[in-house]
Amino acid sequence: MKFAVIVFPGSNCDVDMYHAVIDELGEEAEYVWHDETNLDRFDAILLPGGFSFGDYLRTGAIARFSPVMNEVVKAAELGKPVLGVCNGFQILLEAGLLPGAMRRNDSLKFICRPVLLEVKNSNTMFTNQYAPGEIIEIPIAHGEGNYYCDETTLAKLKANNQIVFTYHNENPNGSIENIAGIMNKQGNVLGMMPHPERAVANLLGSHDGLKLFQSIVNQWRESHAIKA
Amino acid sequence: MQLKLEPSPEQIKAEKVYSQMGLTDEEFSRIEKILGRLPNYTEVGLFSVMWSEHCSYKNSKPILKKFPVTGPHVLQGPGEGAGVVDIGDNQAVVFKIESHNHPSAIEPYQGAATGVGGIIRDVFSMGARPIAILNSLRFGELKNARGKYLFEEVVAGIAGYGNCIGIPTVGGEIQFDACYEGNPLVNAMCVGILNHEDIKKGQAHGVGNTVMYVGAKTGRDGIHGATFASEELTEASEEKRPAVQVGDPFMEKLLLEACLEVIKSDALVGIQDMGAAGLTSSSAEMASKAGSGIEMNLDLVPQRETGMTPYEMMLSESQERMLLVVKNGREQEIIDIFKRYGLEAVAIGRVTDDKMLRLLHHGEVVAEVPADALSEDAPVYYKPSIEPAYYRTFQKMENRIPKVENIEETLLQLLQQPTIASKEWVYNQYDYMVRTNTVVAPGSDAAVVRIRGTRKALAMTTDCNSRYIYLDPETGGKIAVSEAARNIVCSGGEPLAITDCLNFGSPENPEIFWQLEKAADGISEACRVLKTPVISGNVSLYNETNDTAIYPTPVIGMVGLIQDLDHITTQQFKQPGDLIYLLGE
Amino acid sequence: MYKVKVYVTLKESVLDPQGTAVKKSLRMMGYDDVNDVRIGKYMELTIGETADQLDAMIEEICSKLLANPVIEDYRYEIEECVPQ
Amino acid sequence: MYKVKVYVTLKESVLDPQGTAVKKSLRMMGYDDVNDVRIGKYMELTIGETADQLDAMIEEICSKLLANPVIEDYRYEIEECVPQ
Ligand SMILES: Nc1ncnc2c1ncn2[C@@H]1O[C@H](COP(=O)(O)OP(=O)(O)O)[C@@H](O)[C@H]1O
Repeated sequence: MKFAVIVFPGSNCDVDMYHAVIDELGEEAEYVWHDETNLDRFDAILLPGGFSFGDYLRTGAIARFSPVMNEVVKAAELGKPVLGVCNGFQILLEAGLLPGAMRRNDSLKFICRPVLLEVKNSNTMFTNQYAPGEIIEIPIAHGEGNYYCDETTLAKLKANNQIVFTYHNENPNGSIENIAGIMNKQGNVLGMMPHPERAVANLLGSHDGLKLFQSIVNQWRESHAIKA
Repeated sequence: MQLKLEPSPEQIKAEKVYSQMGLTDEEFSRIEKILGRLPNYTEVGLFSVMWSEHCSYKNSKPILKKFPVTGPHVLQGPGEGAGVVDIGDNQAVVFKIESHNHPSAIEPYQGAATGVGGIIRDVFSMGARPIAILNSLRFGELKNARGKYLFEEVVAGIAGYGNCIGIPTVGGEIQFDACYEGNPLVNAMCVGILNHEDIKKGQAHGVGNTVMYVGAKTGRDGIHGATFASEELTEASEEKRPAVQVGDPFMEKLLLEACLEVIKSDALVGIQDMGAAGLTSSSAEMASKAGSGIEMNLDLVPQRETGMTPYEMMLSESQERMLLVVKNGREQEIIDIFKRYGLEAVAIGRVTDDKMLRLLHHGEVVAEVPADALSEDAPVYYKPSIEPAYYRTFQKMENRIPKVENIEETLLQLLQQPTIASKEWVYNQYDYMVRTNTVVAPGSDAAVVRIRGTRKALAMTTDCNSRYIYLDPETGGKIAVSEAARNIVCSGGEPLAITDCLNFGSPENPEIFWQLEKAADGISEACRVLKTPVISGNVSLYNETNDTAIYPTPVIGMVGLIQDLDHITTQQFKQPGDLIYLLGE
Repeated sequence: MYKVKVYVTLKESVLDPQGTAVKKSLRMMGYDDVNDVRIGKYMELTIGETADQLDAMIEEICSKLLANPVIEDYRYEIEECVPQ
Repeated sequence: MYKVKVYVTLKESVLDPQGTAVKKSLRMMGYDDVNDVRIGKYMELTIGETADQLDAMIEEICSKLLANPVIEDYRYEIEECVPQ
C-alpha cells in the first residue's frame, strides 16, 4: 500500500509520518510537495502536523489554498483514506472536508504530553484494529486544538457516529464534548489532534498509534481482496 | 540624501560621535592608524559593532585561552558557528549555546524566540541538521507581576519558535534568584548532526566567487544590537534599545531546509549566518578567516524599508538571513534550490584578493576597511582582577551543617522552591517529541535523542549552580561541569565535550573579572580531567542592573554519546521492591 | 490606491478564551469595571488600481481567507488614499 | 456603559511575518493588486460606570497590558452606549 505524505511549507511532522509508515508499518510512503497536482499513484493520503505557512493568520488557513489540496479533495471523493493529524486536521477543517473549526487551547498555552483517548467508533477504516471503547495513550502537541462546531453540526456528528476519538478523563484543550478526532460522513476522511505517528514504538513511550495505520492497511487489503 | 545627515569624519572625531557607539578614544585612534585616515560614519559603525565585546570577545579572549579545546574526537573547536565532535560511523555531533539576555529583558517573547532562532542558524550553517534545542534560564523570584510576566513570556517565546520550526526542545534548567530580577538570563543551545563530508565553514575562499544573500529582507531592526548586548542595562536602555527584532520561525524553517539542500551542492564554498552585527560580521569574518577580501554592492541587498543607509544595512540585525559564498558561474543552481522553498538568493558581491571589506552604494565606495582589522585583529584587553572581599569572608567561615528538625516538613519546603519544583509547567509547552527521536523526554537527568538508523543516541544537558560559583568560582566551575557529566553518565552516555555560556557582570569591575577568571580555571580543570574539551561557547558580560551584578553564571551544555539504545537509563524509580543505593560521598 | 481596514471578530456565540484571560488579568490589576473583553484581528490591506469590483473582491478575500465563517464575523472599510 | 475599541498594530519598522505570509498567499490566489498587508489586533472592552478618568484608565490598560510599546502602537475609540 502506498501512502502520500503531503509536505506544506512549514510542515514539520512529515518525517514522523513517513517513518511511522516505512519503519514501523512496513508499507510504502513518499513525500509530496504542496504544489503537486496528481495523487493518482497513492492509495492513502496523510496530512502531517506542523505549522504550514507558519500558521500565521489561522492554523491551516493558507495551506488549504495549496495546489495539492484540489487533489486531496479528489482523493477524498474517490473514497481513498485521508488522514489529517494536528495541523493536518486543521487544514481539513479549513478546506471544508470536515465540519467545524479550531480555536486556541483554553489555557492559551501550547500543550505537549501524552493523553488518554477513548476510541468512540472502532468501526471505521481508521480504527478497525481497536476494541470498541478501547483506551489508548497517544501524545498531543498543539496550541490550537480546541475543537468547535455549532449545535446542529454536533448533533449530526453524533447521529452519524462521526466522533472517532474523545479525550479520556480530562479535556486538555477545551474542545466541545472532549472531541479529539472526527471523520466525514462517508467515513474516509479522519482529522485528529493527537499524533498517532508519535506512538508507534515502545521506544517512543507508546505504540498505541500503530493500530490506526494498521487499520487503514487492513481495510485496504480486504477491499482489494474483494475486488480481486 | 540620507548620507548628508550623517556626521562628517571630522565631526565624528571632534564631537566624539564614536563614543556613543561604544568606542573609546584609544580605539578610535587605533582605527585612524589602521586606515591612515579618518573613518566615515559607516566605517565607525563597522568598527564599533565588530569591536564590541559581543563580537570581538575583547575582554574575554584571555579567559577563553584557558579552556582545553582539542581532543582526538574534536573535528572543529571554537571559532566557527558551532563546534563539531566525531561520534563514529562517519557521523558527528554539532552544538553550541548562546545568550539572548538583553533582548529578553526588554521584550521577553521575541527576545527568547530570536535567541532560539539564532542558535539554530549557527548549527545548520555548519551543514548540520538540528535535532534538539535546550535552554538555561534565570529569573528573579516569582514575587511580582513583572517577574511572572518575564518568566511566562520567555517560556512562550522559546516554545513559539522551537515548536513552529519543528525542532524538539528536550531539556534545560531554570533557577530563580533575586540577583536576576532586573537582568534575566536566556541561554539557548542547539544540537545537530551531520556526516563528516558535509561540514561547512564560514569562509570566503576563491577570488572571483560570488557572495550571495538569502532569507528575510533587511530592515531597521536591531541596529547596534551587538553594542547594546555589551552594555549594562539601565533605565536609559529602554530609550536606547534597538528596535526589537521579531522572529519569523516559518521563514527560518524554509531557510533551514533550503540550506541543508544547498550544502550538498559542491557549488557552495562557504556559509555563515547573519547573527549579531548582521552583514558586517558575516562578511568581515568570512573574508578574514579565508585571508581574502569581499566587495559588496549594497544596492542589491534585499530591503524591507525604503531609504536605508549603508550604515543601517550593515548594522541591522534582522533575523533569518544567511550569507553564502558560491562558485563563480554556479549561482543559478543555488538560486533554483532556494526558489523551490519560495526564497530568493541574491548575488550582492564577490570575493577579492585584497583583504579589504569594500562596500558600494549608489555607485560610490562608502566603506573600505581591512577585513582582518574588523575581525581577527580587534583589540584585546587584559583587565585587572582582584579577589573580592566577600570571598575572603566566606572562606574564613566555618562549614555550617544545617540542623533539620522535621525532615518531612523541610523536604516539602524544599520541593516548593520554584528552583527545585517540577518544571513540567514549562516543558509541557515545548514540543519535545517532534521528529520522533526523543527517547528520554524532559524530566530525567539528561534528555536522550536517538540517531535514527543506528543503535546510537545522544544524551544532552545544561547545568550551572550559580550560587556555588558565587561562593567559590573555581570550585563552582568544576561543580558545574561535573554535574553535567553526572547527568550524562546517569543517562547511559559517555561525555563527549561541552559548550559554555559565560554570563557575568561587567568586566570593568576587577572583582567580577576575578570571578570570570576563576570560574574559567575551574571549568578548564574539570574539562581536562573528564576529557570533555570546550568546542564552542558564548560570552555575555555586563549583566548588571543599577550596578548590581548577577551571580556569575557560566552555563555548561554537555553532550554525551550512548553507544547502544539498551544502555539508556532514566531517573525514575521503576518498581516497588527495587533496592536503592547511594554512590559517592 | 485604497486602504482597506478589515475587522475580524469571533462570533458572539463562540467562547473567546483570550478575551476571558485578558479580562481576568485586568480584574487582577484592579480594573473592576471591565465587564467584557473580546479579542479579534485588525488588518490593513493596501490595494492598487482595481477600482471596479473592489467591494466584491474584498468580500471574497475576507470570506475565503481572512476570516473563518464558522467561528468568525468580519466587516471592512474601504478608504481611497492619494499617494504622496 | 462604554464600549472601547482598541487597535493594536505593529510599529512601522517592525517585521510582520503574518502580514507578509497573508500577502504572499493572496498573490498566489491571484489578487495581484494587493500591495501590502499588516496584521494587528482589534479588541472590544465593555466598561461599567467609571466615567471619570476613563481616558487615563484606557491609556494605562493599553500601554501596560493590551499592547507592548516596544514593538506595537495602539489607538482607541471610546463610545458611550446605552444599555438596552
Ligand atoms: N527550561 C527548561 N526547558 C526544558 N526542560 C527543562 C527546563 N528546565 C527544566 N527542564 C527539565 O526538567 C528536569 C528537571 O530540571 P531541574 O529541576 O533543573 O533538574 P536538575 O537539577 O536535575 O537539572 C530536567 O529533565 C530538565 O531537562
